[in-house]
Amino acid sequence: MLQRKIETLLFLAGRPLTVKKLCELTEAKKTEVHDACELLVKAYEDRKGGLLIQKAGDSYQMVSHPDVRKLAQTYAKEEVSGELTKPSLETLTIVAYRGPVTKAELEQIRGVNCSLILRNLLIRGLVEGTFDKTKATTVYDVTHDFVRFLGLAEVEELPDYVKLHDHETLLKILNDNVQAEEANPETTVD
Amino acid sequence: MLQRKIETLLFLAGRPLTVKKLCELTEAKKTEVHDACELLVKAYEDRKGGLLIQKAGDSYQMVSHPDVRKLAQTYAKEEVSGELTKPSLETLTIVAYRGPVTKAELEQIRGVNCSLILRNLLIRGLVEGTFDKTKATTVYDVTHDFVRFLGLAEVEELPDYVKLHDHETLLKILNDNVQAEEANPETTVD
Amino acid sequence: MHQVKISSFEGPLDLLLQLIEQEEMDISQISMAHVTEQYLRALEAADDIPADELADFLVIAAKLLLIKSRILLPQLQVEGAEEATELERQLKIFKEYLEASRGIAKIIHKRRFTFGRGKPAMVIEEEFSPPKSLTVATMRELFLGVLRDIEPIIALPKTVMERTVSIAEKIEAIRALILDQAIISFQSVMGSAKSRTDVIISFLAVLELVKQRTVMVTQNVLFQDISIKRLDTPPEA
Repeated sequence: MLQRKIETLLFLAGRPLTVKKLCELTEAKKTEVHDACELLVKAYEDRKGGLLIQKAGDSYQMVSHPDVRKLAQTYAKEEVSGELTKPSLETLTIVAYRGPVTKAELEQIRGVNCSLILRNLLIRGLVEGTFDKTKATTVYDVTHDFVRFLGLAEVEELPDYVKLHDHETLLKILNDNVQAEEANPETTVD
Repeated sequence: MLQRKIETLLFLAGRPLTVKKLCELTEAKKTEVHDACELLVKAYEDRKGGLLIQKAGDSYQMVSHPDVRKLAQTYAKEEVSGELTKPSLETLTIVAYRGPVTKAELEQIRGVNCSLILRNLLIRGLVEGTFDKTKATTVYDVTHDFVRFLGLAEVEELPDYVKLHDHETLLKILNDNVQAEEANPETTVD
Repeated sequence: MHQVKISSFEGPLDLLLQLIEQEEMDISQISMAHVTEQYLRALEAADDIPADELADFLVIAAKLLLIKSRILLPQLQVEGAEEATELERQLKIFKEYLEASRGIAKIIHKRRFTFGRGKPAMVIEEEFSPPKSLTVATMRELFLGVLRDIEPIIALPKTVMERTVSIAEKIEAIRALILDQAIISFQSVMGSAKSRTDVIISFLAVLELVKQRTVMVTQNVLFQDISIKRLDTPPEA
């Protein structure tokens, strides 16, 4: 029943709804809502109908299926621009894999100040920021607009997501590689 | 494939679409569209999900399932009432002081995408959009209802209107001085 | 002399990675040391680096100098092993995401876009519903708040410049790391230094003079036209 309710709400809204909002409206627990949403995502994928349920961060949205993109684009009259500059794409990639991520973490990975690029992505609606009370700073996530851009059900479907999502995992993989190299050194200075 | 297309269109429209309109959009024959629609009606009935495809006269519409009618009503009420968030109030205020203003200008001022907030303000009858031929885009203003609600005859009566409408800070961000300024850095080691 | 051929680069790590890959080397401290001079030359040649990124390029330049000095002059027993390892790790992580971004570009290129509905389904009727507690005084406050939020963004280039200057402190820290232990060794090393190490040696030499407080160094453009002025005040004991 909860699944049916959520399906209705996502249809009516048309826009993304957060798990929190869905909990309020259905008067169900967070874990229940979350599970029901995940089942919906799966069910819509398996159906191969004209629609999909997409996940981005903590919210879900009902959207047209990528297979009917042309028709949907004509009808929605929405301009979709695939043009992203290299720095924008780099930043988006890190936010997609690492989100929720802080600006400091982003800058640590890219090695450059990201204020203006972030502002640009926020304005384009590809990234959104929320204040994280525990970290006492803003954390960034990709939006539904970005997921819609990819045509995936959720960012977790990105290649190598598990490896690149978690910093510790990534460090471990990189360190293991370093150790392997050290066991078999190729030392040539200039 | 035709069924998938029709399903997508009915979702995107969110209102009834005539068979004629569906024929135009899908470039299919009337009998084909009719048959596909009937199959969709049946499929949605059998699924017992949160949605139905309903036929009324010569039109088809995607609607919420009667079983979840109460929830649908709650949601509909939610959309148009309930407290406005601070970002919404901010956007409303900018439209009031700065209107007529484009979505792009609003976003430049606020530094985030404003699509959903604008949508909400439009639904609530607080803001209205008109197409500006010169700018070839929609410009937004607050509605007369809202101005009256504030107890004013016109927006120009807002406190400090003249000063804030063309505030220097506002003009700077709109002129996008942000990236233009090429600094000439001077590194002094002492 | 090795010719540097770098078409365009988006940031310091991007440049560094391109140089290493051009040499067909793996990411390591050795390969980073190997391309240090090329990095500095590429930086010198690029006059279009935006002011807001110059500081970031300088940070990496300083780290590279540290790594190079550790490898070339092991007798100095320069510290900073941790910082060197950190840059190596940072570059490897950057490379992972750079490759991932190419994957994302491919997905976008397939143009499997999806679309949502701009407005609620028709069952929801528009209805005038104003925010009940909103007053014109509140609106004025809100608007002033918006203006306050914009100020730092307009001021951004200026803060970036201040940051660039603060890199001097970063280099100062490295100077301390290297020179505190190495002043004497340097004077002997300098005489024999040939072109391969010219850049690092002159850099370090200048830092040494700075350390002795006999000169003041000013630099208008990165690694160009370093002007050295003798100070009138006597050196400290």
